[in-house]
Amino acid sequence: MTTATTVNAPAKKAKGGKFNAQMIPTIAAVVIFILMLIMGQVMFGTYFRLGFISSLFIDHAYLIILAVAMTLPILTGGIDLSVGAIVAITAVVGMKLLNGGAPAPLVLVIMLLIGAAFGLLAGVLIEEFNMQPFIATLSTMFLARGIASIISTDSLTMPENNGFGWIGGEGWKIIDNPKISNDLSINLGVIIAVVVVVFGYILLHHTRTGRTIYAIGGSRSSAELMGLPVKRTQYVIYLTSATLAALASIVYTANIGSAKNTVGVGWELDAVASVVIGGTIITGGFGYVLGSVLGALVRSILEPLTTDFGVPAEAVQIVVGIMILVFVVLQRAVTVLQKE
Amino acid sequence: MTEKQPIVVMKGITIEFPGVKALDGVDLRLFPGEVHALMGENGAGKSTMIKALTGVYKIDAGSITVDGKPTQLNGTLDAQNAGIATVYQEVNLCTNLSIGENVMLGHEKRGPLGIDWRKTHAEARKHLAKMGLEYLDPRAPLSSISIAMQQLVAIARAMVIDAKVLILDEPTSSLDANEVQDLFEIMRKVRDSGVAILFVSHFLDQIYEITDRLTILRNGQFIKEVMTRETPRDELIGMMIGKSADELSQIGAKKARREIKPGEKPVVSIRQLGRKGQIEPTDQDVYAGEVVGFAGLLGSGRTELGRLMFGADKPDHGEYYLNGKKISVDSPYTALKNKIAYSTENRRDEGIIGDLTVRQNMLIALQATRGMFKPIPKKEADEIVDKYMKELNVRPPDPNKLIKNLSGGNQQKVLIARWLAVHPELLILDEPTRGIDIGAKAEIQQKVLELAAQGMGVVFISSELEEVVRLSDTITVLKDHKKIANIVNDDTVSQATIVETIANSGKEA
Amino acid sequence: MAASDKKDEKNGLVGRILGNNLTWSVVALIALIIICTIVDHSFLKLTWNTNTGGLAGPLITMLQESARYLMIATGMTLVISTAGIDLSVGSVMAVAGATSMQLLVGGTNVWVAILVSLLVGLIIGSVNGLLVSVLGLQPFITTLIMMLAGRGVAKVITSGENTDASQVAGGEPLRWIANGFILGIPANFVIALVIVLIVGAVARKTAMGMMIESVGINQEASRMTGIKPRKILFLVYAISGLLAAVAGLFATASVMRVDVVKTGQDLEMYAILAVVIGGTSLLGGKFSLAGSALGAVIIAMIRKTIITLGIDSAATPAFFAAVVIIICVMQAPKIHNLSAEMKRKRALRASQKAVAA
Amino acid sequence: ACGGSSSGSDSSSDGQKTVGFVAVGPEGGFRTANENDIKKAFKDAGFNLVYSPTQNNDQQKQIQAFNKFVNDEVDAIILSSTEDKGWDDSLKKAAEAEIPVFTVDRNVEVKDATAKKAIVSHIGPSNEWAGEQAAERIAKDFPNGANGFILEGPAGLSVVKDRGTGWSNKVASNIKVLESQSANWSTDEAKTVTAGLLDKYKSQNPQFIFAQNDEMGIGAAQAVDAAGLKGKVKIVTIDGTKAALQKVVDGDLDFVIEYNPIFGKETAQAVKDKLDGKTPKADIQIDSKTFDKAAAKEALDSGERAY
Ligand SMILES: Nc1ncnc2c1ncn2[C@@H]1O[C@H](COP(=O)(O)OP(=O)(O)OP(=O)(O)O)[C@@H](O)[C@H]1O
Ligand SMILES: Nc1ncnc2c1ncn2[C@@H]1O[C@H](COP(=O)(O)OP(=O)(O)OP(=O)(O)O)[C@@H](O)[C@H]1O
Ligand SMILES: [Mg+2]
Ligand SMILES: [Mg+2]
Repeated sequence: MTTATTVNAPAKKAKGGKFNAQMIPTIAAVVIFILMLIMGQVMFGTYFRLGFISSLFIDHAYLIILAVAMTLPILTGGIDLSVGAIVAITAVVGMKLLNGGAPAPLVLVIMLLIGAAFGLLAGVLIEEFNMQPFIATLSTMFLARGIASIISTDSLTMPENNGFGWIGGEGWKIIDNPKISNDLSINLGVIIAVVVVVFGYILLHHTRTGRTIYAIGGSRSSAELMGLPVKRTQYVIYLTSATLAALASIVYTANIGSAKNTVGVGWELDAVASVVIGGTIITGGFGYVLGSVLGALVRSILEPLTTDFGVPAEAVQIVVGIMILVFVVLQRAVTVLQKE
Repeated sequence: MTEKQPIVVMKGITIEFPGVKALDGVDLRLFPGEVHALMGENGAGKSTMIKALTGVYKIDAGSITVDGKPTQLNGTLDAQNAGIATVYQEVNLCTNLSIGENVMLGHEKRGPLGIDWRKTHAEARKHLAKMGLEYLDPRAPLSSISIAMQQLVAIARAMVIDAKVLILDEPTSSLDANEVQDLFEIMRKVRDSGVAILFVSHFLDQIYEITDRLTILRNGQFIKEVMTRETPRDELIGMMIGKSADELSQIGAKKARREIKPGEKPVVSIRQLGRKGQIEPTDQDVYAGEVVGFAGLLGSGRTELGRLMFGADKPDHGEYYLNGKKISVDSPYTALKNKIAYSTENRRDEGIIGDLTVRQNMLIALQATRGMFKPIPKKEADEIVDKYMKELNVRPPDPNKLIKNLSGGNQQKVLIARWLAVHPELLILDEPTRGIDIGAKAEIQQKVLELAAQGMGVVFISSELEEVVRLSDTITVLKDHKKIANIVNDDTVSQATIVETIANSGKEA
Repeated sequence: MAASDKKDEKNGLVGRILGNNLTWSVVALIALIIICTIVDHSFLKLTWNTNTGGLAGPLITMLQESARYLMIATGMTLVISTAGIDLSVGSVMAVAGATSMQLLVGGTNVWVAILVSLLVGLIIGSVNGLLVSVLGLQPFITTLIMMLAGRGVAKVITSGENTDASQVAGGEPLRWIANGFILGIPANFVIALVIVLIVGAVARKTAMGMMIESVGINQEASRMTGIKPRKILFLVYAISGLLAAVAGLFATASVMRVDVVKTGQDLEMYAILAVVIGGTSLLGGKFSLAGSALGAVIIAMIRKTIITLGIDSAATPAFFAAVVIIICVMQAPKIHNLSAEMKRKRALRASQKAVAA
Repeated sequence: ACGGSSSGSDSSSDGQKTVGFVAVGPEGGFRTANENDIKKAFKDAGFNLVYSPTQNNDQQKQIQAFNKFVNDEVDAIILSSTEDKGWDDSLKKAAEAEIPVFTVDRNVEVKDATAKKAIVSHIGPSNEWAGEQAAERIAKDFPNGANGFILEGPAGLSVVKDRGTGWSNKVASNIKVLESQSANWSTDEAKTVTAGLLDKYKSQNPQFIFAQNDEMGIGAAQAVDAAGLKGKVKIVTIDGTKAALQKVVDGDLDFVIEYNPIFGKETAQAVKDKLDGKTPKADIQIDSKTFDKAAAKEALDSGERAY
């Protein structure tokens, strides 16, 4: 019942001519996310628990940030494969510094600067040396991960009283029930993620830089001929995505209190999956930050569902793959139907 | 009388591409309050000159002075900042964005919270209205309007910056007469406000109507700068093509009428062929050796009908007969298999395959009909390429150049060669003469007549009523995605007849 | 920028050689070999190994390893040429390897096992092809899904084990494919080379290559010329799957053991790098199989160099990145046009002075 | 003792007890054997085991799974962690929810006092011990000293470090490691790496290879064989899979140190004890064996090896 009404609504609107067809995939993501929650709740009874919701956000604040970061390059038809590795290198350096007694604010700044440095490098490779974003960021990914391992392959923990951990940690209990599974809590990491989302939204929809990003995604050569600052925008994109990756690193390490060179392997792909599930087209030009956030949530809820359904271990990846596929196919179908 | 000071002076501009000197020491002066035309054949270097002035290409020699200051232009942004606004020959907008945004990109109105969309769209509406496009919704996606309208949007965009220099590279090639008049109206207004306008067009009538001064290029060389009203037409043509105008005798050739004998079967005949939202079910016959012209206003559905007959869009209604036999045409492949070819009006997106060579572009359709694993023998391929390079006078005459590096007109010739190579029984030409210089246009028109004389059925779609009337045996008139008349083109028919037909049916409906 | 298209031809032959992407790849390859030879003086030495009946030496093991890269890079080249990408090749290697090992252990005839593995690769490739061509899904995301799911399929096939077929009696032919020698040269390298040549010949002697490029350059225009883009897209993904299966056989037969997690891991990235080093643009269009083959050998050589230099395993990704960045930067038009650009600037200054005077 | 009656009656009050298993995932060799054994043991013991694997050894997905189990209010959590640090917050939550946690295979390091309380027992063999055994074996094989290589797992995993630490603790001074290279746990890569190392250090007459797992040892053995050095280069590996034991019997490998994955029963027992109100031992060390040729043959012939 619910399905029918929610899916029909946009279609009706579309006939009115006002509705923007580009938003359909994103709306599909919202609907499916809600359906998945409902399904989880009905079958297993734990998905509406405040504790579940809280940890969905707290544990995935980093992924939400990465998804926003990844949205920028993907909107231009590029990609940033280095985000996972940047999380690793900034985390390792950050922990090293903290253990060396550096004050937390300084550490935060240095971590962000390291991220920015890799973004700048990617930007230079892409804009000055005509490397394709895929290859340029693949290179910076190898580079960042390599340097991270050179610095340390140890599992590093934060020292006590570091002035850093409060970013993650338990945060605040908004609703404190006797049972932890009914507590609604939030931590600074989640707030940072929300701020990043708002930042991404404003950047993309209310600044000229943001509109240039969409224009580049539509046609780079047209954007250039229109006299838009394409080159500068490209730098902004890769600088932003890398810096946000560093921010994700801060949130993540603060949350678990330790770091390591192997952190973040494959996260770039999770981020890409989130962005795509959220309705952004991988070839650029169409998409929304809010979609990516939903994509990240959908992506995050896949694992609990496979666990609860008792999917055999060997098949988990297949099932996760198929679920993403179903998503993409569904979106495609909706888009095609819309066009007709 | 005080001599006006030029706002732009380009001196000795030279630009080289691998193997071609596209420009060789060309001079150009633009004066405020004047419309200046760059004249020359296809490939003469007009667009290249414009791109030098807008910072798209870096110049290899020469100097550019804007407002008396020597200027280095390292990109379009520099040009824009120097007060130069440009509408390029190919539409360069972003189809993924809304119409209004395309107009305002980079100049959005800002409020305290970043871009203020309400104001921005209002501003866009204002600029669109200047172009007579007040009925467009600035929030609608650009992809929802036709290329011609996109061209107008691009011009609206150029008006957004307070330009000292406005460059229009062939803005009229896809506009109909009314729209051209509207455009000229605006150009005059802009000119009178003291802006220097650089204008390119292959229509001499338009040149004489709107321009004050001409610079003539030939083969990348500067020929002469003259005042328009002091230069008679044939002298101008002579300077452009380096031959006297008499030699262009074939201009104005008129088709010898092809009488359809009673009982004769058409090559192609469609019955109630249509597609929802694009073209209403339509009947149409094309006989061997007949030229059928499609006439209609912009957006009347001529292209849609052509595409449907080629299977570029799948028809959802009606039947298709080839030489009396029922066939099904649901893809370009099946159309080509049935010897039906279609040359698109959207050369850049649906025509050329930019990174392939001229030779490959010519052969690819023939190859596709033969199948992937039956390559055309080298000898045969050489012959075909040789033949059409010569016959259509493609320049530069090097089949191994990438087609994207050819000038627009020459790309068009290569595309026509591509379709001729498959020896179609029905050839649908959608705006084949758009953006083509007078010489080449005559050549193409001549070619159409020749093909018909050899027995090919031709559908000729053009926004220039003049050539439709001159070349066609019958004229199909479309309006609002519907065929409204089938006119046998005898001596009583003139452009006025067609215009009237369109207007009248509007009243009835 | 369009200006970057403007290569300088005045420099003639030297300019053309310097401007050629392949040149820099060859230079990189030679440089790596020189570095290795400096560190290990016997790097270039070839000896005859009576034990295996073939040549032996660092270069030979390098060629042996390069065989699998050759295979996936070839498939990847065709896919990339259509403006697509195939991220699933590594997983397909694992699936094909798992299939063959599992079948061998189950007592299947070795030739049947080989054929079935190839078929499995072809099928996965075809599924990619169908999703991309018929459903019109984006290649990146489609093959990303297949990369995830493929690994899972490999695990399902072996029930999560690393199936070992080294004890199976009938596995000799498969073992030979990966470890044997033909006229002293590693058999897998010879086989890979032959396959590359066949693919190259088919692509260039028929119209396949041109049609693939055409679809990659402008799909809609290609459709309008009567090419069936769907067929072409399907074809390239199917080929890529099949060749990845061959690579999977090379990788598993080498040790007669599949490792469900490690076999083919990250190799899609290596394949893409090989293709790009070889001069094929990720944006699609013109492709160079020879370039990709060279790229594949370079990848193998980089890995060999890492071992030879004894680079700390922690530092290997960084070294890898450094080499790739250097190669790609050297290929950049900006570098090629450096001298021409300087000449242009000088001429421009001169002419401006003349104007001023 | 006052917990009274048998565990069966206890759990029957609201049906089965649910245990969450935060696992690594089926990655072949040790891991698959280990996790299958645990799953089977808990099933046999009448538990409802909810299994949640991660990907790419990603700790983040494990943390997510752990927190989910806390929210699901399972009766106990088994944690087979990919990393030994970073669990404080999650364990604190478990402590607050009074869910007992049992770490298996890898122990975790906890600073926080509340978090520490959540962990009831650790069950598993010792990686350091295994590394020590390798060093001792090489010392025994080459009392007069020797040169050789170490093949490591991916840089940064704590197993790799622990096995390395064990080796360093016990390695004899006359044993010289020419080079340590990572072969990423992979047979195939180990073969390539070993072939390269054998080429490079030909002049220094390498005599041993310590491969940190069976997979890599098997690959190394093939490279050694191809170089015609079978028997001359002694290979020691850790894990003890059947394939590796077979290679010991065949003479391809010299010595295999078991890293015993079979401790499902012990784990299930510990969980049961805890839920029954007993206090299981805090550190339940699982014994592992070592196999030379004779022992390997015996073990294989007995047909009892599960993996
Ligand atoms: N990027 C390029 N690379 C190589 N050659 C080029 C390039 N752009 C243009 N040319 C060549 O430069 C010459 C001038 O082209 P240009 O586009 O300026 O002609 P045009 O006068 O605008 O012609 P048209 O009327 O057809 O638009 C042509 O010979 C063309 O082939
Ligand atoms: N005035 C208009 N308002 C809205 N949409 C229009 C208008 N004119 C054209 N279009 C769009 O363009 C399409 C018509 O295509 P097109 O303009 O190519 O037809 P045509 O008759 O071939 O004209 P031409 O070839 O001169 O552009 C219509 O489907 C419609 O979507
Ligand atoms: Mg032009
Ligand atoms: Mg049209």
